[in-house]
Amino acid sequence: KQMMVREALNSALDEEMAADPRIFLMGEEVGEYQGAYKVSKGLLHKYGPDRVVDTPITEAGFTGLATGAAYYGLRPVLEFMTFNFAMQAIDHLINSAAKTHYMSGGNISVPIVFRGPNGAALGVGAQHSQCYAPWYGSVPGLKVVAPYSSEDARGLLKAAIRDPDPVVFLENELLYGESFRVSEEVLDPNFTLPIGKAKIEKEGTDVTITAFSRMVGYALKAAETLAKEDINAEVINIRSIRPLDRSSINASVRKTNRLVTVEEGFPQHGVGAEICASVVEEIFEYLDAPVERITGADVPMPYAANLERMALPQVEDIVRAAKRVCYKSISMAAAV
Amino acid sequence: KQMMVREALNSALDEEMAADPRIFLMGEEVGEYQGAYKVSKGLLHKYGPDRVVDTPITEAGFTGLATGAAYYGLRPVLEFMTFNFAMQAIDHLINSAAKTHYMSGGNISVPIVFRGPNGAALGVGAQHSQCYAPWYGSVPGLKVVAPYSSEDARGLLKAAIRDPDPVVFLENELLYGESFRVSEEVLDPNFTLPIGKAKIEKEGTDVTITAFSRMVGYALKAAETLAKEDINAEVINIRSIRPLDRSSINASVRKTNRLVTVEEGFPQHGVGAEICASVVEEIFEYLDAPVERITGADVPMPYAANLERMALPQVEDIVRAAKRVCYKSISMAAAV
Amino acid sequence: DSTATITVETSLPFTSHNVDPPSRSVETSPMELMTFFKDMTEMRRMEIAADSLYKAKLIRGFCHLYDGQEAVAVGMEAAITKKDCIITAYRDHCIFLGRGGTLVESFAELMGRRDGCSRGKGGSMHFYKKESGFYGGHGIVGAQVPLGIGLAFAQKYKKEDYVTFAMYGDGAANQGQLFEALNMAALWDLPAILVCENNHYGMGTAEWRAAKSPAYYKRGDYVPGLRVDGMDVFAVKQACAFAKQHALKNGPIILEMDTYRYHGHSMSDPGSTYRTRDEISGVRQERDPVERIRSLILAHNIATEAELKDIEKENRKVVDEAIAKAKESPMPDPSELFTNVYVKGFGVEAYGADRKELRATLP
Amino acid sequence: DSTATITVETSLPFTSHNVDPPSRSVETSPMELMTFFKDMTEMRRMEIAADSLYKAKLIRGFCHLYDGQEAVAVGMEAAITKKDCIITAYRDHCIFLGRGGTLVESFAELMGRRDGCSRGKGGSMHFYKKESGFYGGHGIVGAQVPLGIGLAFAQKYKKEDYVTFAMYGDGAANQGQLFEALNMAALWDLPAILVCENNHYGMGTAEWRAAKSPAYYKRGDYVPGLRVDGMDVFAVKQACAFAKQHALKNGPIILEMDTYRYHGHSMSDPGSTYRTRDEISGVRQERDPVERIRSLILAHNIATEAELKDIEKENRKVVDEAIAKAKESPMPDPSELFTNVYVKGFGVEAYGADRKELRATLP
Ligand SMILES: Cc1ncc(C[n+]2csc(CCOP(=O)(O)OP(=O)(O)O)c2C)c(N)n1
Ligand SMILES: Cc1ncc(C[n+]2csc(CCOP(=O)(O)OP(=O)(O)O)c2C)c(N)n1
Ligand SMILES: [Mg+2]
Ligand SMILES: [Mg+2]
Repeated sequence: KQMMVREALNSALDEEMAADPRIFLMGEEVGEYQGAYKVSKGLLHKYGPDRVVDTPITEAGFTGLATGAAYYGLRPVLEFMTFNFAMQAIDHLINSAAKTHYMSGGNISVPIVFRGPNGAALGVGAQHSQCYAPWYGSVPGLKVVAPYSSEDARGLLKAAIRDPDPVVFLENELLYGESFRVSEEVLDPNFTLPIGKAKIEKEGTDVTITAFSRMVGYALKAAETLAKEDINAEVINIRSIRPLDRSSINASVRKTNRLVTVEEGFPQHGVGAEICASVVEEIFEYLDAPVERITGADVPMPYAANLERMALPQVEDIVRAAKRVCYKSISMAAAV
Repeated sequence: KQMMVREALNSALDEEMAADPRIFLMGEEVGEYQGAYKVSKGLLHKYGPDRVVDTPITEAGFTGLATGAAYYGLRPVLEFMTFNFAMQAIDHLINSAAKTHYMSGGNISVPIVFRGPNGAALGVGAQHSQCYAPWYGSVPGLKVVAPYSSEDARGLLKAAIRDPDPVVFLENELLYGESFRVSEEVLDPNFTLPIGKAKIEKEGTDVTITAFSRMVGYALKAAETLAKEDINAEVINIRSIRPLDRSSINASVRKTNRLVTVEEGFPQHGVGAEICASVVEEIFEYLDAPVERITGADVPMPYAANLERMALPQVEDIVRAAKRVCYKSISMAAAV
Repeated sequence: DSTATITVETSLPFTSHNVDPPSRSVETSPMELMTFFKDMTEMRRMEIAADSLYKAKLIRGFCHLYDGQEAVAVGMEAAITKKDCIITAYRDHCIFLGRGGTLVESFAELMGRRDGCSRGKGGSMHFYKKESGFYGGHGIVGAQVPLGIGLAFAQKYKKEDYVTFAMYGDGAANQGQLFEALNMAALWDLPAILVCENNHYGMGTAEWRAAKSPAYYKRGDYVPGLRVDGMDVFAVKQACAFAKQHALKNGPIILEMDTYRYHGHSMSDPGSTYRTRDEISGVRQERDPVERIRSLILAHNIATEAELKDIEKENRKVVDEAIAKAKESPMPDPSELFTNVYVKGFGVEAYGADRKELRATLP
Repeated sequence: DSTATITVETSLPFTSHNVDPPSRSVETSPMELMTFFKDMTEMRRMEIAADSLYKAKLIRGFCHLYDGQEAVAVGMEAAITKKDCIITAYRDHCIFLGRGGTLVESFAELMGRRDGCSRGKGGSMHFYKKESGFYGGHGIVGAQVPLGIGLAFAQKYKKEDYVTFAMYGDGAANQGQLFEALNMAALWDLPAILVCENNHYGMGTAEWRAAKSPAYYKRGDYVPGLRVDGMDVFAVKQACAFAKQHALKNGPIILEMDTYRYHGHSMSDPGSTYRTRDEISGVRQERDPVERIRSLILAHNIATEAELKDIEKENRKVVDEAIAKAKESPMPDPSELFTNVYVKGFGVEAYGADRKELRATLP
């Protein structure tokens, strides 16, 4: 069966809300408008305004509010229209949600999910395009996941909602409308995916490519191209930014001896940097070539279509980097 | 001459304010209280309440306000009582300050300095101890510096204030009271340090240790200990997190073939991860041992003195890591 | 005589909070009436054309149109100078035009071209024109309000007799940073006017679903306010002139402009699920700001119906020409990816997606 | 008869905003009076002892003391139950005590010991006791207010007849998130009481230097409010009982408690640069909450001066014993570094500063 990511998220929300009355959905336009991206379609009708709560445009306020409700034992699912707007509320995610279980010596737990689209959409400019995976992923006390496919979306969202800790759930606007094959197992109401585990999307032997969210699709396309040139790439869908599944990555690199990391966000202090550092620390001796990072360009996101394309990783960038690590041929940097 | 970091900052502010009437200092308790950590001592008296402005405890509001004043052509120096509180205002640092020059195609520039203590102090717990160097350092449009010594503090603050772009200036509470020798040159009102350049604090041949802010002192102490065991460490004071002085780091590692990075902040997606990834990308073939990261522990900062000590890098951690990369002897991980 | 004084009455009295309201009688002239008509119809034409360009996929991403709200932009400009500052949110095309921006710069920006006011790098939400006192064009709801208070802070700091108009929507009116900024503006007597464009919806949320007290002109509590018919360009002009004087003397004031957007929130919102078509057509028929001026011009025999139609025809031509010109403008040069990151880039290297393939020295 | 009804008059009338104030007559009993005396003097003793421990370097970091403000904590508890929730900022020791926390848990936490209420991991600013409705202990100014509104949201969601008291200072009262939270509380009729402990200074900033309108009970605008003499435990009790009823029926209300802190802002602030010593001693002499109760007890012949002194002596002993016990409590086990990061750690590895030396499997 084919299922869109939007449906996968919607069905996960629906099933979890049906199963546990402590769960409520809150955010801007989640109710009457059916969600800015229609992820919550039909839920207001089904669960009523007490459990599907439209908020004013006051991110700091409603994030604090939802976090307080989680202290009390409810299980809020908080939608940010995009994660860019969560910056207004980031103090609550970090200081009120992530750190409280620790600071209270376990007295208070914070079972809450923060979800919404993260990273670049198309043509939305610098203020609406940032990827927050590295920031949230750096904070102990948070769990951070980033689904790619419908299977990921369903399995990880259900896991996140059932999890007793604060989970940051990073969606991608451009994936909402993408369809993926899903198995019967995935459709089961009890289906969940383990937080903290990566998925080998495609096995391979020559080079490991790590990616998350939309970039997994790009990595898979790159792998197809590479296959034509007899390079058998292994593609790892990271799925969980924190905890990071270091052992799966290590296992893959032990086999391929080569690593390319892919992400849409800014390069410095990114997920790729962490993966590279982690591999170097743990299995340095297995690396036959320098690790390569493919990332968003180190500039605010431009609006113009040609510049925007240059600012985001493209399949050919991944292909090029993979070839480089396989052949160890370092091309000249082109100046623009 | 000896000079405390506090004095170095104070004199830099004073001299720059004397030289340019567009500069004003704003923040909580910067005026009548003389600064929560007395960095702005005497400035209210000298420059009056129009130029030394005490604010209400409304970080989002006054950060937006100062950023708007910078749009208009003033040169605000905005003090956060600590950078933990800047999270309430981080949207303005990122979306209103860092990205505006780019989004406006150069129409608007944002000459502003965001400064204040960053990272851990002592005994202040999880909400008051975070290091934000990796977050701000990831954002194009920002410049991010972190002084260690009085020379750094003076030279970098003066450079930051004169810079036409938004600069995040990360101080350290525990350094304010530390004294350093300063040369005549440093005391000159025209003394500035270049943003984007690291400083070799101590030359060496056997291992490169990178650090910033308070950790530079730890790295230097570690180097002393290492010297006794005939390991000649080179200590690099990063100074500028963004732009990162990759070429100085590369030059050092080309010489020593070994690298240990040190920082107080959370490990994942940290400055050490970036430095490691950058070195691996650029001069992989020069590395004779895996890069080692010494970082804050991957937990919220605990209050109890014994746990807090475990949560922060200690000199002996740096020494141990440096020895490991020099002798390639990997000790067993101790489970606690 | 095109400069003869005509006195018109505002459509409604002003409702005020903690301040004596200005008079309902507004002075104007045939020339001003004609200018208002021309400016408002041109703005409207621009937005309608943007709608088409969006549908033709020549404009991408978010695009928020201003048609219905033109009287606010035009009336405000009539009361102030380009030394006064304006800052607004993402619904910024017509504010930019009002500040003296051109149609070509607008359309080129909307299409991401080199001749755009932000050189194609900002897009619909990020228009600026600092040299005429326009500070953007901001995409984060509420953020422009403290920024605007900061402009007012700078005006006062420099001892200039100018003021800043910080514009925001009814949805934004609940943002905490607005209350933080207002407190500082009042505490420090800053020459700031908060202009709440109440078009009664924040995206799909009706004002009363988002605010316990949708009387936005009163939401400043200790800060005075006026409710203004934002569909009446003369009420807007009168209120803005009054507010400027007030702000220079007494510090901040709030103007709530009762207005309406005809389009959906952005181009991805049909704009008809959360309000009735009757509501929209009712406003169009009874309160349209352009039609109000048309009637006034005709009533005062300043121009004939045909002459007004000619102006609208001319607008169409001017807009089409601007679009044609904008389309001729090339995409930004690829090197622009790395310009304007900093004013002073220190010559450091910055990276593209594949740093071994694409890197540049920052200017 | 220790339960006989005594009627006392509050020191001052309540000043109200958008609501009819409660009566000034408050019912009490000899027993309650004695309890108030005991509780307030014990709190004060605890804070004085914390001062000494801080100076002896047994308490580290930030430490904010509550002496002077005891009537707020004690009066509030007298009006509510442990099913009602309280949340406050960093000045939290006495709130914790009021909720039933022990002296040993407090001192052990202050000294970072295993028996601390947060197992030594929170410190002075982060006390909690969820099982008695105390939700901390928050270090970020203002943050606890939306969190508290969230507790009230949950109480209403679960259809319980309990309320939440969210406490904040006069400095915090300008925070935007407070206005955001208040709007939602009012919009959704949440059973929330905002308690502004106005001690007239936010750190070194006098209220009027930080707020254009320091009438905090009115700052809710459309939300009703009461100004209460926070140095009078009966006024506090009366106001809190009234507010609880109000909140359950009508939604949020603000209580501004006019109070005073004797100590500096925190232990690093001498507390005498921004206010005069005369001001402090004036409050001590004329408004001290403990002395008010002492006089009442003596006036009603409930106990003798000597008996009250004995209680204070006993407090001293109890506090000293608690400190001794807390000092015996060991530091947390090193393994605690890695506990409570998550409820469910998935058994992943977490790292110490040197990850090759110290790593642990998260429980
Ligand atoms: C902080 C933040 N939250 C959410 C959004 C998404 N968003 C963009 S516009 C908008 C509605 C704003 O409504 P209003 O303030 O009334 O202005 P209008 O669009 O009606 O002009 C929303 C929710 C945003 N841009 N920023
Ligand atoms: C967001 C934030 N900004 C600044 C601080 C530093 N700070 C801690 S307490 C305080 C003063 C608060 O005063 P008030 O709200 O009146 O409470 P009081 O201390 O008087 O009880 C400040 C500025 C902080 N903790 N959080
Ligand atoms: Mg609106
Ligand atoms: Mg106070």
